Amino acid sequence: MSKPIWIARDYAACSGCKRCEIACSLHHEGWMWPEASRVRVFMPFPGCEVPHLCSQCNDYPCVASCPVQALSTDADTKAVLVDREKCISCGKCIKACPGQVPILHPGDEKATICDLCDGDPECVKVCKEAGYNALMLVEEGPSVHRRLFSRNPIEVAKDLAVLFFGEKGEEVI
Amino acid sequence: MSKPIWIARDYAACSGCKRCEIACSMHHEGWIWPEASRVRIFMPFPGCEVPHLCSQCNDYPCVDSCPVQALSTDADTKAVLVDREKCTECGACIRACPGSVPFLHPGDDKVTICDLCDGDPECVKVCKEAGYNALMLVEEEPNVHRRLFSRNPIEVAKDLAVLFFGEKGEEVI
Amino acid sequence: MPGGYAGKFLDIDLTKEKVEDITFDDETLEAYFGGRGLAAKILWDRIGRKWRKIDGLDPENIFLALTGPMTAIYPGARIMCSGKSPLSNGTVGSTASTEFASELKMAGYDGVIVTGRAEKPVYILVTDGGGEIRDASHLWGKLGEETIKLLNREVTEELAKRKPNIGLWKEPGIIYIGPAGENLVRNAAVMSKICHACGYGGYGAVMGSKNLKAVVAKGRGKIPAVDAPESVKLLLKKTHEHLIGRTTMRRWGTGYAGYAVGADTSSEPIRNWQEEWHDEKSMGGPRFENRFWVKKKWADFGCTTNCMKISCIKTGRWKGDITDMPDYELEAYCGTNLGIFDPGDNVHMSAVIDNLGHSGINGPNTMGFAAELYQRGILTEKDFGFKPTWGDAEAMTKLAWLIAERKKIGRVLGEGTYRAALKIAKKKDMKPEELLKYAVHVKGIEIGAHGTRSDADYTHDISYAASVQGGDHTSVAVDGFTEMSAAVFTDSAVFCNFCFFGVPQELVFDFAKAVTGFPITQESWRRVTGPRIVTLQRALLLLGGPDVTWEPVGDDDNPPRFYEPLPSGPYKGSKTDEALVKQKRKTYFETLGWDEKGIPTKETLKRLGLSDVDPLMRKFRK
Amino acid sequence: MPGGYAGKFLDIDLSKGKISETRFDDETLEAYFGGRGLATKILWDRIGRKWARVDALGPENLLIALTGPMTGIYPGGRICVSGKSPLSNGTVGSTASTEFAHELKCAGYDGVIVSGKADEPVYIQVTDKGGEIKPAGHLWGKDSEETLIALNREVGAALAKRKPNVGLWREPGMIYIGPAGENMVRNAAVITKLCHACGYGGYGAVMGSKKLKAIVAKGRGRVPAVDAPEAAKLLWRRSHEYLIARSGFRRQGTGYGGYGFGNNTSSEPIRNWQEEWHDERSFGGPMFETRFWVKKKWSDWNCTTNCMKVSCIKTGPWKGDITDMPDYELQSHCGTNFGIFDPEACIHLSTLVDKLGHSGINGPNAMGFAAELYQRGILTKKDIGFELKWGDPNAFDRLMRMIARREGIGDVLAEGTYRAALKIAEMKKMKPEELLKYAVVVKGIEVGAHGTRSDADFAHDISYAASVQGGDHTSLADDGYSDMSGSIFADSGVFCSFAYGGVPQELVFDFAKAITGFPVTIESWRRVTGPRIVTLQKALLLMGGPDVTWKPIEDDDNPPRFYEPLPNGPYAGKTTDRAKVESKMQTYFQTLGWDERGIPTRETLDKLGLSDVEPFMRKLRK
Repeated sequence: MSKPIWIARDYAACSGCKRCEIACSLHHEGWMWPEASRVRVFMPFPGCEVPHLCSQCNDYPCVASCPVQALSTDADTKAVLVDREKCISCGKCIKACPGQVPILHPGDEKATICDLCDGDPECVKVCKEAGYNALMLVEEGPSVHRRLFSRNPIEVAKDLAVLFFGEKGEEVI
Repeated sequence: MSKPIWIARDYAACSGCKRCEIACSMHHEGWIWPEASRVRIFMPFPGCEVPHLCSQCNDYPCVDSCPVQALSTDADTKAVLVDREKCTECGACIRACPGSVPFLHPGDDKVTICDLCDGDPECVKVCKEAGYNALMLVEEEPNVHRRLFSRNPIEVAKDLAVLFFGEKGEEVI
Repeated sequence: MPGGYAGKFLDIDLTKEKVEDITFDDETLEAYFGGRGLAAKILWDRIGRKWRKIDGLDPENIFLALTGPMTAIYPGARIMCSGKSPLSNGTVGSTASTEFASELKMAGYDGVIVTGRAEKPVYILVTDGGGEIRDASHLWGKLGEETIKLLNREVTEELAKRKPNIGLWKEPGIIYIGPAGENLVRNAAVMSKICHACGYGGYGAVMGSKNLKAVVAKGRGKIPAVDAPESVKLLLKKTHEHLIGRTTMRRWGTGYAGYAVGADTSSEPIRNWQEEWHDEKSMGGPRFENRFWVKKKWADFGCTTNCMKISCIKTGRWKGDITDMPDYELEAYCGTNLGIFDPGDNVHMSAVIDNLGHSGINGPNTMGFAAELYQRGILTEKDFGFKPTWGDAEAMTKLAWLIAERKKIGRVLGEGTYRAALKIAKKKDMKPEELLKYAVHVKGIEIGAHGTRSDADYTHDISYAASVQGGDHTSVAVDGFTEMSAAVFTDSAVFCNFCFFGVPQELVFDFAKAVTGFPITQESWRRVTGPRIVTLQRALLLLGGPDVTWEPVGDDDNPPRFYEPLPSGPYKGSKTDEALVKQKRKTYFETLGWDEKGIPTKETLKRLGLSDVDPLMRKFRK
Repeated sequence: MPGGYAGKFLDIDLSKGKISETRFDDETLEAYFGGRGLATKILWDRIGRKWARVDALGPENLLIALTGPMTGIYPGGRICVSGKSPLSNGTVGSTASTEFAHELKCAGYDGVIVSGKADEPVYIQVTDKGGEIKPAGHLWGKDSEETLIALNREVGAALAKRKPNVGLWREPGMIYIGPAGENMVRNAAVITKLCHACGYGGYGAVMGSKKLKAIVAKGRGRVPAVDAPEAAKLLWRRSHEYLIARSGFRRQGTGYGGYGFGNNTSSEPIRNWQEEWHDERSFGGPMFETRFWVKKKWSDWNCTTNCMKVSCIKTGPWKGDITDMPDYELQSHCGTNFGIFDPEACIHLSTLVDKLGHSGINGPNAMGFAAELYQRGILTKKDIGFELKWGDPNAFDRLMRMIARREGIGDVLAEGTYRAALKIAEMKKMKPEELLKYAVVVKGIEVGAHGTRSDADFAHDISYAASVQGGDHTSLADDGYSDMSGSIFADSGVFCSFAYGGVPQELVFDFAKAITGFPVTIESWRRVTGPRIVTLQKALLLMGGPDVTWKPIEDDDNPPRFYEPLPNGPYAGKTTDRAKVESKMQTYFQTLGWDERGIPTRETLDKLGLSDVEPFMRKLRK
């Protein structure tokens, strides 16, 4: 995989089936492990599902924030790569991320971030297979838009709630 | 094409591009002729686009209503077929149709109804190609739901307006 | 007859209430194609010789709504509106995507030519049966949404009455004006589909000056036959494949640019162009998309680019406001340019501007201009009746209404940014240049939302300065050669330039040839047809008048502000290079065969078949 | 340890406030699998011997929430809630799709077993750290929507405080009750995700009787390992391929049934089953879809069937009501069964029924029963407080609230249709059978929305009459053989039966084998495991008590109404064939090794390893 890629998202199209979490953890953890999945579907209110994953900000604040240079970007895909050996589980990257996307792995407590599966993301495949296309693979270089997607999922869900439910949406989350 | 088919519709997904009209008239009329297209996109208010086409009611009121038996159903696809020789342009089928789907052809004034392109509808192909899937081909026997889709498009658009715009939707059409 | 044309045009004199069909010979069609080109030709033939004496808002002016041979055949059907512009006193080919275009052709007409002035408000109804002038008193004063609703009902009922037995009548295609056009706001737009506008040129005001509320078309005929149907069908398929391949454009349209053009290329108008850079993430596409986009794939007749998305405000004080996206231009002009960085406020302002029939670019340019004068204390709360402070959507809404209804300061601002500057100078007895330095326009046409100072956007030094359509960002000057086969071509063939980009030009010109049968090529447009159209537009622009005529070269320049250094952002300090402007403008004139003052030479006019224009150019040369 | 199990169960005594962990040996797990099967076994072991004396709403009853080995792994993760049913006095395995199920497993627990009764309202929180009992005084009285919102905030914040540095905490999974459960409405449901419910059995009332408002689970561990991971992964993919192929069902869910079952198969409850056919096109799927479906593909964890669609009312008095679709069961029970054929009213009542924590099927069945009594003048305006007219949404809105709060007549109807009938008979000094003939229940369990009279639907003669779960339409009796590998298996493997249909049974059983490592086959479930579970359920059902005990064979019958002829529609005149019921009932008993009165024989009990049940069956035999 040589081209830079990105996972575009259409939150309103997410069914909430969370197969992306299953596919992701099957690939990275060898078995189903939703909390270790690099993409996690938040659902602060039923119907308002938000796939939450790294959006590869073009300025990579997480990479810059790491005190031990455990984070780097993939030359091809431009994904954020974590050197688990170096990671000291300090959580600085989580704080630096505008959307608090990274997590400390529930197993080894190491920072865990979407690595785009070396260019062929499992989450996108299962989402597309099911015809949701809430997650879409696009071949495009980093752009300023990326950082806009790195946003607290509760905030995103609040917007979705209004889109779906109108005024009622203001109350439910 | 031997199986009975039906064109399922997702009104909310219609972009209003009207390529279905173009594809349909290209196939049936040899050239772009929206008003002669068997599927017509109604747009009583911008944004509320409604693909209006025969929904093959399982009780085929149009067929019954024809005083000269110009209408019949295709043994394979179950589409309504018009015998243009017999048609007297009386409009009885239009009145019999719960959604007033048939219309008199702008060219020869003969009644015109979707014939499902012998099982491979052009409208569905272009809609799918563009990724809208507002029109979807499904292989299924006629059933009672069909007649529910045969509904005045203005009424359908009023519902869409409320779905999209909430209370404001009550006013715009 | 060449392919793609319906073959006849409606010629309507509102004063005499005379309606007739006219045609143009094949030579004229080949020479000017349609839309923008043919409009310039019609204007020259009919009123060119008394051009200077005619005001854009006089009954003598002509309102033109033309399609082109490719309209409704090539993806992205558009209508092109033109006439003598009440802003530039030249001509502008102003286009918008709308089913009005396809319906017009299906009714058997390539265009509508309207002269004179109706005594009371009217609208024109075009059907297969021809054109009719109908009373519009009940529509006068109505906002865009209401106008669409009433006309859809009224016309479909009327048509169903005439032909009741054929089945359901589908709603017609409509272009119309809002209160802004009715009240002759000089930069008012011709509207369609609530939020689509022929914005540049001020033709909403021209319609208003003729008491013409709307033109409505409903046809039941075929789209006109083409010269080579089989190749056209194949080319159409291929073209759509190219358009469908543009995933990002289809997903986002230009709705994500409100952040990027500011944060990335530093070329977004902020507070009347005092700045062009911002990092307001709240103006990001996702915020619009997640909260407001109720339809994410919206398109017009025969288009698969679906760059439009429908926005609706569901809650709060502006509940029920509906518009598209807004697209980048309105994110900028109804947002950042007014100091507004809240998506909801931005959607609201766009909806207000469209509903009032302002041009979403030009109207708010004037509003921004006024707000800066208020900021500088030149205009005061007294002039407005409220405080038009940056970012105050409530106040900006009032201002939009004030201008549309020509009340208080709105009387003056309704003249467009350039003329308003002069009038305010007089009012406050200041020197014109003291105000003109805040007026961001070129030859009376307010500038689109792409600055030239950072030089990082697609607009540069002479993009506006040398353009015959002034500030029009859809028709920028490049080198007098390449743009001739681009905007000048698409505006004359009349289809959406978003369906032009992303498709190989060679393919598009083969398409044009297959449709019309004319021996046209990219080259012929770059060397002959394009230059012919632009040169004729240039001549009429130079003639100008009656209230304003432009100084050759002197007025072929950028607004003063574009020569001020950018105050902030990564391009801080950079500004438009004056030397470069001078030099490139010179080459531009040369390439087009104009003299150093930009006056078309005798030889050029002769070569382009415009010899009859020469007498009027001669006096400029000495 | 067998695969698919987390390995431990939470054992919580609310009276003592004691929390411990329980394990079951592999033999028990293999013999009863999980969910419905294991719940029955636990109930028998712990309270089986005093069964007839245990009041379902007393502290000695158990509230059991179990997953199964396949939960979270096989598509369509569900939770199975059970206990002694306050309706049938037997047991029901009541399931609902919810993220609570896999969260529980990821926290390391296969299930939660709750005994005793808290003094004050509490909720149970399960995390990787174990279980905790938390005060719920502030939640008591809240409807299910408010409860969900409050718990998401409260628990989310609490967990984030505990481990702040790991990144964002995601909302937990939860099951909870509304006011109906709190007030021990006998047929109240256990609710989850706003509109999903463990409806049959009345376990909402059991939770209420224990002052248990909710159980919340959040786990960070992996889904339990399986016996043959590689096979499981392949089977997981394959089963999803089958589900994804079900285009019609994915597009419409059961949301089109409100018209289809009435019009097509004449088996939809209308006005408390007085009719089962209608042709109300206003009540068709498209009318729900175009106006109300804001999300057309809605799923739970690991499901691609996405049969659910999120509905929202945008305007009018019920603006802001949110529910799914409604699905067919609620379209009928909150619609046609009330004589309501207006989609908007149906969505409102569905939303309300869920909010109040009624079971969407059983609650409205009792309400329809009351409405018929009103129609017949048995209940009067004085009894009810207002006119309970068919088709009046506001009347049923009021009644729903009255029952949930046990106000007035609501206090009687809150006992469920069967007991309400007896109480009203007493009230009105009438013979029980005079009222029971209007009660559409089987062994205290109100019947699902699929009538048997037309014989055209999937419910037939003995479907309900012979079922150990009475009126439960998700667990119909068939031939005592094929049904054993159907719902009984799905309810014990604990996954959604909609994710079961459409996938070849062979594949599902290979999946079960790959997960657990048990030698399970369709055959073993049809001959041994299934019968074991059903026979034990039957035994407990026969013991019944304390307030009601069912007469063998006599009470194994359909409600009287199912023997009245259908009044209209294509199947007018048709009714359930009594002779067929009797003959098929005998074969059913024989197949399962029960005697002619449906009492398990000694040999059968020995064969199924249930010899310890024999003493209790013996006294029933003579």
